Parts: sequence; structure tokens; C-alpha cells
Amino acid sequence: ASAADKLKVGFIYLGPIGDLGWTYQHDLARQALVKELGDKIETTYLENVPEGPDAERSIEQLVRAGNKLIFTTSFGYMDPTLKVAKKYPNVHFEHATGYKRNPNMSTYSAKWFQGRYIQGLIAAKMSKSGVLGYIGSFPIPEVVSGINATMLAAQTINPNIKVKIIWANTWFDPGKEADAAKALIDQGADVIMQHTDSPAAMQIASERGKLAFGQDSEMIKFGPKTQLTSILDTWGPYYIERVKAELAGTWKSEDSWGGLDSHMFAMAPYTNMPDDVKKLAEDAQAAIIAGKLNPFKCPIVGQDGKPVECKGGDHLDDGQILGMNFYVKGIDDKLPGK
Amino acid sequence: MQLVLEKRAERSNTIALVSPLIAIGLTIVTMVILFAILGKNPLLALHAYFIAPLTDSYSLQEIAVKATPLVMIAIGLSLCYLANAWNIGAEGQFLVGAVAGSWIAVKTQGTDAGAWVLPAMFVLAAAAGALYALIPAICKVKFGASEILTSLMLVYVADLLLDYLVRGPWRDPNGFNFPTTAEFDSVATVPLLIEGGRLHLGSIIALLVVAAAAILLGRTIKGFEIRVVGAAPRAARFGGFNANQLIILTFAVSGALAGLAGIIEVAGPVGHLQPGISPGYGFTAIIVAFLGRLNPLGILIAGLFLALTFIGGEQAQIAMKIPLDVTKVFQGMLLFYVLACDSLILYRFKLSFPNRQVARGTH
Amino acid sequence: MELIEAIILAVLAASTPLLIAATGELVTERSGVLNLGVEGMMIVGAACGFAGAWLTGSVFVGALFGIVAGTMMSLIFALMALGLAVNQVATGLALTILGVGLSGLIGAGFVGERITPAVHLHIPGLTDIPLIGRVLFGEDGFVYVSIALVIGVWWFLYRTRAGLILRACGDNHVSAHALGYPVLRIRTFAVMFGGACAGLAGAYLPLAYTPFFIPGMTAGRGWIALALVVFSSWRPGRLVIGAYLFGAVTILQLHAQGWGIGIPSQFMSALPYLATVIVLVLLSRARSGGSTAPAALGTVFVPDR
Amino acid sequence: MLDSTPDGLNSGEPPLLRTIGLTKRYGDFLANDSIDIDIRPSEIHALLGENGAGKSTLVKAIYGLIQPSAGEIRWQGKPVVLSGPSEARSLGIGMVFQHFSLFDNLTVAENVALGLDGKESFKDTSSRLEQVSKLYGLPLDPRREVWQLSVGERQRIEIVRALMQDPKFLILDEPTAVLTPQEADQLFIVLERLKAEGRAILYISHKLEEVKRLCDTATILRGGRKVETCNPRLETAASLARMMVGGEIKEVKAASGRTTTVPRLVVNDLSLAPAEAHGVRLEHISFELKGGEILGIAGVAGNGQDELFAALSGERLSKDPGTVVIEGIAAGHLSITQRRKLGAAFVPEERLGHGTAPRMKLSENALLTGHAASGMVHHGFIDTAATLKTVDRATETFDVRKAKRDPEAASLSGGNLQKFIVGREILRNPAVLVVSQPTWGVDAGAAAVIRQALLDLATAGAAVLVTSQDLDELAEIADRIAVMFHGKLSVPLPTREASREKLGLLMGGSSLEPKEAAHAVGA
Ligand SMILES: Nc1ncnc2c1ncn2[C@@H]1O[C@H](COP(=O)(O)OP(=O)(O)OP(=O)(O)O)[C@@H](O)[C@H]1O
Ligand SMILES: Nc1ncnc2c1ncn2[C@@H]1O[C@H](COP(=O)(O)OP(=O)(O)OP(=O)(O)O)[C@@H](O)[C@H]1O
Ligand SMILES: [Mg+2]
Ligand SMILES: [Mg+2]
Repeated sequence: ASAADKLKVGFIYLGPIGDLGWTYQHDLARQALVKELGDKIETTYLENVPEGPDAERSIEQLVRAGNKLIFTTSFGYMDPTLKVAKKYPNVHFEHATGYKRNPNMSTYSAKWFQGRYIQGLIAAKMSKSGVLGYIGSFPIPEVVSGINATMLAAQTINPNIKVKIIWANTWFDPGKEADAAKALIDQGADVIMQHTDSPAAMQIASERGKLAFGQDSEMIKFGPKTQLTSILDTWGPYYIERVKAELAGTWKSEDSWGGLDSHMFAMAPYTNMPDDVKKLAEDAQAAIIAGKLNPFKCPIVGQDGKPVECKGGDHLDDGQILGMNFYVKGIDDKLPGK
Repeated sequence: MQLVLEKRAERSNTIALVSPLIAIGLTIVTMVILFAILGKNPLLALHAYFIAPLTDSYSLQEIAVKATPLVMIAIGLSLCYLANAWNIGAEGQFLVGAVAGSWIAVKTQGTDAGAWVLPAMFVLAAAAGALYALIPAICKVKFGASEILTSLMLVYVADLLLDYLVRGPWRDPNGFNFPTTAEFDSVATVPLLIEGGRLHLGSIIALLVVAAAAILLGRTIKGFEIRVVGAAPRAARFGGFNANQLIILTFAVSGALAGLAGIIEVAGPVGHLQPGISPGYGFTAIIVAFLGRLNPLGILIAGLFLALTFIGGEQAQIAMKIPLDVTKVFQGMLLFYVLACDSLILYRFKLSFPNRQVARGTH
Repeated sequence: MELIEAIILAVLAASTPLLIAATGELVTERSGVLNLGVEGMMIVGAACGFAGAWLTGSVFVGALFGIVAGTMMSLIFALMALGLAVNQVATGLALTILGVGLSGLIGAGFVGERITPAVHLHIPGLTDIPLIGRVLFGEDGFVYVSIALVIGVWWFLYRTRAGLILRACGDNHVSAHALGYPVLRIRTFAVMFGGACAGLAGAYLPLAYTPFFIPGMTAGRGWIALALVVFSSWRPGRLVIGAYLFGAVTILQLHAQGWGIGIPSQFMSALPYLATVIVLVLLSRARSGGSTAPAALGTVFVPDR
Repeated sequence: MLDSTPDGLNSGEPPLLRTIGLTKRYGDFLANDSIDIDIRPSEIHALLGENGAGKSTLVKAIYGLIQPSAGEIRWQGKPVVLSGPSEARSLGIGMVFQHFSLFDNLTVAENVALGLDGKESFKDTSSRLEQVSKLYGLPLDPRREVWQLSVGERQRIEIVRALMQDPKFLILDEPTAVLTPQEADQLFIVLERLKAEGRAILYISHKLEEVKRLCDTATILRGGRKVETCNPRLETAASLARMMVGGEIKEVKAASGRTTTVPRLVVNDLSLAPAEAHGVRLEHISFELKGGEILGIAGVAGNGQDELFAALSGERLSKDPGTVVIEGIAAGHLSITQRRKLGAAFVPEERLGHGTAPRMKLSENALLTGHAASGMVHHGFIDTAATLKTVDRATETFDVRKAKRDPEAASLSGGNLQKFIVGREILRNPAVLVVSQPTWGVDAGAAAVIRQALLDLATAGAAVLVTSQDLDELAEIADRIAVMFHGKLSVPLPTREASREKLGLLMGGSSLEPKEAAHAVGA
């Protein structure tokens, strides 16, 4: 195909492509896409696009530059994407982690809490002190559901497990993330989990001889003896699939909320743990993929001791998870904004 | 060999006119070199930056949208800077204004509140911005605390305040607990000027602000006061002008304008309150103020020009895959050149050679 | 006990880049120049420092790269603000913007790489003394350098003739010029020293704090360094107190969260900034109106020749 | 005019320093035009000229502070090129600057050390400082910071600093401008002693009597050129002045029948704490000034004149309204603008930066003081035409010379700017005019115009208060003269009774009786 009739695919990134985390993973996926379909498509991205008033313009700029399929890769792009989508019905949009859709606007996200559940199992097994350290970015449902899933899993191993939570109030400030990791370790945590983007916490845990989980990307480089596993954002297959659909003319607006079964994300190899723990993790992963294990299986007791309403039959329904704003029993922290 | 400055007896008006052109010329030359180093075709790149955005009405509208908050904030800042009051915290005042204005929008959401909502939001935003700016101003006047630093520190505080509100009390109940308020009602939204576009009433307000500032500075005694206090504080006191009052006043006005810009952004292009409503407008506006030489008309031009570089930078990213960092380098460079060339208004540049040869000249 | 030691260690680490950058800026400001571009010089120092260490495998060389990069940035400032008599506030801001852009370009090639961080001192016996052992004898080189730097700067300013001349330039450039001191040259050196320190402070981040480079990793520390200089009322001794105090507030708010104190984390995050404002006010108040700022700070000087 | 040494004047000895064709150009402006001058050992050589004649420029070039555009300097017969003051100092050239070159926040010892070349330790410098200052009778405390010191003490630092270099040749640029007559006498003793030690001295002063008394040779500059070298002892003050100005100076004439009317400015027991740490406290100042009268206030700079000006103008307010009464209205608490509305006008000492905003146009500077009561502002809007008219009228009435109609204040020469400022105020027909150092740094011609204007204003019925360090000026125009010392004001003496000696004593603080001062009202 000549350059002129190649399909143009655009991406809007929140951070710099070099953030080693969220944006970095999206760009890896874009590169995979180019590798796979490079003769049929041409990709363009805009990096460092703030989630404010500029987002709408940046998205529209991509439309005007001839992009027919546009991935907007952060929650804050939801409304701008919707606005542009309504304006250009012939262009298709893919918005990550949001909940508003349109005939030409899909949403996609991943059930990272499944991965967090596995991490919770590993953490409880590996922790000698019984104290887990959790670095949160912002108390949004995605992060809160991750904490809850971790706790629910950990409690199955050790009912008295404790979690200490520090909100960094940033997705990205390596220095601060490092400080938070230090504070958690100093307060007795021996397994560090993070929901912020840089490898700083992994690095600190490695320095201190503790254990940690990566976030978004493979961080084993920063803690060869430290990383237990990492939740890898692997958007590649999804992007390839959607672009193929676009090429074939079968693209439809969808809501993809992919779990471990969907390849929307993956677990990095289970390392630095004894075989039995590894087996436990692998079994849980298999069970989740097979649909036999649901991290938010009822009954779930809230922090206040009252059972949480079970809207999805024997487990919480998607809406409850997507909008999660409570802690489960056993977390002694107070959820910000509650 | 040494560069020596020689003071001109009087500022050169000719240089004042041509200096921005020289600066732009120098920036372009530097950019051509930088593009060449990066392996990009300089001509195409310059076209993407400067020409392409000017060729269609969509981009022109976007330039106006982007320039609106920049110009509005920069006008306020210019008043401060003219009066020698260094407000670096417009970003915080912008956020606080946005928060305060949004309060009305959030509280009236879903009620059948009438057309008073938007004006009330504007007023409250301006008032909140002004009050927030008064903190550093009063710390300066009463205690002599450096306003540069206090106003800057308060930016971080405002940012966290906004964050707290949208993640807590003001969270959209139907928003799956994401950190944003619900979409504002239409009575709480800034009207668009062109249907289907993004150009909004805020741009007109910004123009009015520019005109008002031009009249204030050029024609009124208050404007004169501001200029004298900054240019010659002791003479100003002799003239009967109170510098402290003016610090308070200019801070309040600039805070009010930043706050107004904040609510206009939120109730306009964004449509709801969320974190990250400002891509650093308050800081970029400082550049705009200086690029515009603290002159209202200059600020209007500078604001549009800087907006052009943002739009152009995006188009260059799309069309030629030029990294965003290049746009930043380019903006920094432009500011350097403008400042350097403006130095020519007051000074002559001379190259002097070690005196040993000169002094022997007549012997 | 161990927790206290750990907190002190974390505070020292968090404070060190602030202390280094602020010490440099203190010297710059003592000579009468206000360089607001610390953040820009730091971030370029971080990018170049990492590049240096990655290319050569040596943290020491990386630190040198950072120093050189910061110095080069400061030379741009010197050319503008001293050579061309441009407004120092505007120049400093422009320097920051330029620095952020440049560091992105320079660092782009090194994203995702990691290096071996600066080693910590270990003297068997001494380092193992409880509570103080690691604090005194178990730090990385940067921490000791930062302390040596402040002491050196104190000694220079108050015990050497060159320091006296530098303070004289900051007090009254017209007089200094009349006595034959090359005011602009002295200030250029002071600005360069400030740049070198900012570069080193920036390099500390990817070389010792978190041994990888990410764009924007200075995250506003340059601005804090500037605030600390005012906080210290331009005295090296108080600068140490200020830097460690700020570091302590930063670290303790994280610990407070870990302990589960039910205050919104946003408020805790805002604490260091609010504390800075309050301390600035209290200090200025204590001086009862009169400022101890170098009298010529931030003013343009164009000598007759 | 290659060798301009007049015959018979020290021609026996070879010159210690000689300049040949020394020229300094600023842009198109020739500040020094081919100046030849010879300085010999054991000579006190005066350098005379009007303001702006190029005296300071010449000595700065000799001291290596500025680089000549052309010409040569010879030291002990050998051509030298001075790259800077430290090179001049190493040759043995010392200098005391017209404007102090001190550092307010450093100690006396540090200030002195900065003026030396640092070959001795700081400790040695301090102890030598004490020796030298004792030796020449110029006492100083090395540990005090400069901002705490009086003007006289500051002058002493400058001189001691120069002496500590053991100079062969000492340049003093207007050293007595800020000294009491008694302090000046003390300085002359030091200078005579230095001369006796074989050192050469280049002495710049506007006080011609002083020059006649002290100096062996005088070189006179006019407009950047050397016009004459002569023996001042053989000249009269008038003939020296004529050489400086290049013509006769217009006499200032007081109208014969000046009558005094009602009190227009009354100050009652005004006391005011200093605004800054090193300011002067005003103590119990009282006087009464009638229409048609000129009251002169003499005194060494830094004795509270600035503070008095601020208190009278309203730049500083006093709590008690009755302390300052303008036109019968208690005004102590009123702002400067309100006082202007009562009919008062003010001319401060500092022209650039206080009296005017240097980088603003004259019309804007007219507005600076005229906005309150001169119809230049309507409903907050500036009437530009009115401001320009004020500029034009001042230009016409006071012969202000400038390059264009409305230039920036800083581009005017000192004398012309001062004429503009005085004109700006006088054109408002003030009932009370308070003026500080009206002719400081102003050449004889312009000074005459300004003094005449003050006299005419008084004749027209205004009350005029003139603060000046120039006793001759006060003698010429004032009806009564009071002396300010340490924030206190002496009883005004009628001018004919105020001899130099009496005033000198008062300026030194000798015979001031506070009780008398407090109750002194009128004459
Ligand atoms: N840097 C400069 N640039 C331009 N002109 C200058 C500069 N310095 C001095 N001049 C001008 O040179 C002339 C001579 O100045 P100089 O200071 O030598 O006068 P002076 O004889 O010492 O006068 P005064 O009695 O007032 O001290 C003046 O007209 C002055 O304005
Ligand atoms: N620093 C300077 N830079 C440029 N030009 C100057 C400077 N100082 C003075 N001039 C120019 O030199 C001229 C003479 O200024 P100056 O004030 O020294 O005059 P003057 O000879 O002392 O006159 P007057 O006797 O009226 O005071 C002015 O017209 C002014 O334009
Ligand atoms: Mg002079
Ligand atoms: Mg003059």
C-alpha cells in the first residue's frame, strides 16, 4: 500500500513516552502495532498532553491530520474524546479506562485487580512481618479496587495481615515515590506494592533487601532480586486487534474490560519466590483465567463491618468495581474523601 | 575582546519596534540549526510551526482559545510586574478561581437556576483569585516576606486543594468515583461564539481586558501610579503614591484576572472541574507578559504568538514527529532572544578590545 | 530507635539535593544576582549526570557531567543577565523552560536504562554503631559533599578575602566597581558556582536517589531550593537547618500517612509548602521589616568603562 | 599645547604624574578633550570646573577606573597603561571618591581591607588601621558597620583607607562637600602634613576660598577642556569663577521691598523617630515661616535634613496633626498629596529617582507632582495636553535646554533638570515651597536662575524654606538661617548676624541649647 492509502492511527499520551510506566507501555504497544501492520498503517502520537482544556484540541488535531482510528490513553481524556467523537462520526475512537461511549467511541480497560489479587496472595506468603506497604497515587476506584483485591487475597493466607498505605498524590515523582517506599519499609513493611508509575519504589526495596511488585511495566531490571512479579500493561494485542477490525471495516463501538484471559494485561514471570508460592500464584492465575476465581466474590465485608451489597449475584458487579470507593475489612486506613 | 554595554541617553523607539523582529529572526535561525541536527527538514518544520496553523479557520480559532487564558493572566501579571510586585503564583490563583466558580456550578447542578449562574461564577472566581493573591501581597506588605516565593508555594497548595475537592466532596456521584465534578449545566457554561467550534465568550472578555488595561495604563492616573511605583519607587512616594497599596491592588487585580481565566477555562473548554485543568497557564503567562514587554497590546500579540507555537508544535509533532521538548527549547530560546534584543532599547552593544592597544592609540 | 535512624537517613537523602542546590544559589545571591533558573539547571544536570554515568559506568564521572551541564546553563544566564543587563527574573524563568526542554531531548536516549547508584560509605565498626553509625558513617558521597560544600562556602564567605569581595559586590556594586573589582566577572563566577551546584544537585537524583533518568524527575525541587535561600536569610548555617527541616516535613508526612493519621493526604502533601510560607513570614517578621537580603540583589549593573 | 606647565610653578622638579592629550568620549559626547596636566611631588593641585566639566572623569581615568579613549598617562616619566584601580594603587596612587565607595553592611575594617590589595592579613590590616587613624587624628572603630556611621565618619574611612596605601599621590574628589567647616579644617591639617611628607595631592573642590588657602596650583576645566593652569593664591575667587564659567556670573538680586505677611508654614515641636535603623531622630523642631520670607537651614548632610524634608512634605506622617501647620491648617497627619492641595510644593535634594522618575518623560514627571491640584486629571483620566503645557511653560520660563519637546528626565543635564523641577513647582504658585539643596550639582548660570526664582517667589508672597549645605547660597538668599545638628534645629539667626564662624560652630554641634531651640519661634 502506498503512503496515501495507509490507515492513519493516532495516539494521545498523558506523559512523555519515556516515563517508564503508563505512557511507555502504550508506546510499546504502538510499536508492536507498527511491527505487525506497518505496511498498512501509519501511526502518530502526541505526548505530554495534559488532561485539561488542551486535550480536546490535541485529539481534534489528530483527526484533522487524517487519523481514522484514535486511541486516547488516559481517563481524563474521556469528555474531550466524546466531544470530538460526536463532531466526527466517521472517525473511530478508543478511550482507555473511561465509561462514556458513543457509536464511534469504544472504551477499553483491564481488570488489573485480578493481578492485584494474585499479588496479594504472594505478598502474604512472602511477608515475614505481616505488614505490606502500598504506595497509592490517587484514591480513584482503579487504585482502591487494587488495594481491596490485594487485601482480600492476603487475608486468605494470613487473616491478620496489615497494609500500610501512603498516598503520594502524584502518578509520577520518582523522588517522592522513593521516599514513600523508604517510609513504608522503615515502618515495618517488607513487601512493597505500588500504584504509581516509576521504578523508584522497586529500586528502594531492592536496596533495602525487601521484596516488591512492579507496576505497568517490567521492572526486574531495577530489582533483579526484588521483583516478585509485575502487572504488565500489554495493550499490543488489543491495539492490533482493533486496527485489524478497522482495516477490515468491522470496527464496532465496544466496551472491552479485559481480564487476564484477554491479554489486556499480563503478569511478569514469578520470580524471587519459593516454588510453592510460585505454584500458588500460577494456580490462582489459571483459576482466574478459567473464570473459577473472582477476587470480589461475595460475601465481602466493608471496613465498617457491614457486608457490601452483592449486586452481581455471587460477586460484586462491574459498576461496583469500576466505582469502588470503600475499603474492605482489615484495612485500618481511612479512605481519602470519605 | 569583551562585550560592553553603553547606556543610551534615551530609550530607542526604533529598536523597540524592530527588536521583536530581530528576536524572531534569531530564533528561526537557531531552530533551523536545531532541526537540521535532529534530521528534520527545517523549511517544512518552520512551515508546520508558523504557517500551517495560520492557514485554516479551525487552527485560528484554536489559537484564540489557547491565547485567551494566557493573555488574561498575563495582563494581570504585567500590572504587578510594572509595579515591581513579583507575582509568580498566577497558576494557583487560576486554580482557586476555577474552584470557587465551580462551587456555584456544582451547587446549582440540576436545579432550575437561571441565567445568573454564569455571571455569579465569574464574580466569585475573580473574588477568590483576588483573595488568594492577597495572601502573598499581605505577607509582603506586612511582614516583608518575599512574594516571589510565597506566591509560588501557594500554587502547590491550590493544586492540592482542587485535588482534594474533586476527589472528595465535589465528586460526580455518577462518575464512578473518578476525580471530576459532573458536567456543568448549560447555564453554568461559557457560551460558544461559533457553533461547532470552540471559540467562546472568554476570548471577547480577554479582548476587553486588554483594552481596559491599555486605557488604564495609558490614560489614567491609576495606571500612571502603577508605572511610577515600579520604575522609580522613591519618586512615586514623592508623587503621593503608596507602593504598598499598589502591591495589594495589583496583586488583587492579577489574582482576579487569573481566577476569572480559571473559571472561564473550566466552564468553557473543559466543562467540568477536574485535576489538571491548567497545563501551566499561570507560568506560561509570565513568559507572555515579558514577551509582550508588559504592554497590553504587546501581550495580546505575544499571547497569540505563543499560542501559535503551541498549536504549531502539535502540528509539527503530528506532521514531522518533532518531539514536544523541541517546542519547549524553542519557547525558552525565543524568550532569551526577545529579552536580549530588548536590552538594545536601553543600551548600545560594543565590542571592546583590551585597553592596552586603545590607550596607546595617539602616541 | 531503628525507626528514628531510618527517618534521619531518609531525611538526609531527601534534603541533600535541596542543600546542594541552595548552597550554590546562596553564593549566587550573595554576589547580588537572583537566578530563578535553578530548576532548569537541575533538570539538565540530572539528564547529563545520568548520561555521563551511563556512558562511562562511573557515578563520579556522572556527577562531573552534571556539574559541567549546570555550569553551562548558568553561563547562558550570565550572558543574558550580566552581559546584556536583562531582567534577572525573566531570564531565570526562561532558563527553566529551556532546561526542561533540553533535558527531555538529552535524556530521551537514556530512558529505561539503569546504573549502579552511588555507593554508601561503610567503615566496619563505625558504620555499625547503633542510631548514629549509619547516619554519620554510612551515607553516599553526595551527602558528605553537601556538608563539605556548606562548610566550605561558610569559610569562603566569612574567612577569605575573595569571599569578602563577593559579599561586597552583593552589597554595593557601584562601590565595588569604583575600588576596581571586576563586578561582572565576580558575579559570573558566582553564577557559575550556583549552576555547578544545581547541576550536581540535579545529578544526585539519578545517580544516588533513584538510579534511573526520567524526564521531569526534579519535580520542583529547584524552586524549593530558592525558597530555602530566603529562608536561611542568606546564611549558610541556617540553610542547613532549613534544608533538613524541609526534608523532615516531607518525610514525616509520609510516615504520618503510614501510621494512619486520618488527615487528607492532600493536606499532608501541602504541608511542606505551607510550612515554607509560614516560616518565610515568621522570619521576615522577626527581622522587623529590615531585610537581610544582599542590598544589590537582582539589580542590573552596567559599569562605566 | 603640548607642555602646558606655566613658567615659574614648581618647574624645577620632574612631574610625578603627567597626562598628555587625555581624552574620554562617551558616545558622541567628549567628557575630557585632550587634557594635559602635570602633578609634582609636594604639591597640592586643585582641579576646578563647573559641574560636568569633566573633573571626575579625568581623575577616574588617572585612577584606572575608566579607560581613556585616547591620550597617555606618564608616571614618574614612564608611560603607563592602567588596567584598573589596583594597578594605580600599586604605583602609589590613592583616591577618595566624590560619592563614597563604601559598603553599608560591612564593617569599617572590611571596608578598609577592600580598598587595599590584600597582601597583608586581615588582622594586620585592622591593627594598622587603628595606628594610621590615630597618627592622622582620624579616629575610627574598625568593628562597626558602615550604616551605623555619620557622614563625617564615612568620609574618614575613605581617607584612612587611601592613607593606608601610603600613596605618593592622593586624589580627593570634593572631600569637603559633606564636612563641617571645623571638620574641613582638620582635613586641611592632614593634607598639609601629607604635603610635607613629599606626597602630591590632586584636590577637587567647588569651594574657591578653600582652594586659595590650600592649593599651590590650579587647573581649570570647562566643557571637558583644560582652559587654564594658574596659581590660585594669585587669583581672586571671582577671577577663578570667571575662568570656570567663561564669563561673568549674573548677580542674583533680591527685590528691595519684600514684606512679610502671615505665617504660612508653622512647625510645632516636631519629633519623629527614624524610619530606618540608621536614620536620624528629629527632636523638638519648631519654627515659623511667614509669607514673603526665606528661611535657610544649614548643616552637614546627614543631620536630619532628609528626615525634616520627609516630615514636612508628608512622605512621612506624624501622629500629631498640629506639628506641621500649612496655611493655618494642621497638616501633620496629611499625605503629601493633601499638603499639595493646601498650597505646598516640594523640591527634594535628589533629582533623579526622587524628584523625577528618570526613565519617564518630562510630561509624566510634571504629572508626578501636579496630579493633585493642577487640573491635569479629570475623573481619573490624564489630560495629556495639560501635562505637556506644564513642560512647555517650565521650558520657557526657566530656559530648560533639551533635545526635544518631551524627553525622558534622565536625558537632561543636571542643571537643566533642576530648572525643570523647580519650574514645575513654582509654576503652581505655591503658598509654601520647601526646597532641599536647590543648586547642588548645578552650574553657576543655572544656579543663579534658580536662586532668582526662589527670591521672586518669596517676593510674590510665598513662604520658602531652603535647606542647603552651601553657606554662601544661604547668605545670598535667606532672611534667616538656622542650623540642623543631630536632628535638632538651632534658633534661626538673621542672616546678617550669621557669620561663618557662628554657623560653623552650630554645625559642629557646639553651642546648641535644646531649651532655646524648643522655644524658638520666629525672629
Ligand atoms: N558614563 C557616562 N556616559 C556618558 N556621559 C558621562 C558618563 N560619565 C560622565 N559623563 C558625562 O561627562 C561629563 C563630565 O562628568 P564628570 O563627572 O567628570 O563631571 P565633574 O566635573 O566631576 O562634575 P561635578 O562637579 O558635578 O562632579 C558630564 O557631562 C557627564 O554627564
Ligand atoms: N550616564 C550617561 N549616559 C549617557 N549620557 C549621559 C550620561 N550622563 C550624562 N549624559 C549626557 O551628558 C549630558 C551632560 O550631562 P550632565 O548632567 O553631566 O550635564 P552637565 O554638564 O553637568 O550640565 P549641567 O551643568 O546642566 O548639570 C546630558 O545631556 C546627558 O544626555
Ligand atoms: Mg565630579
Ligand atoms: Mg551636572
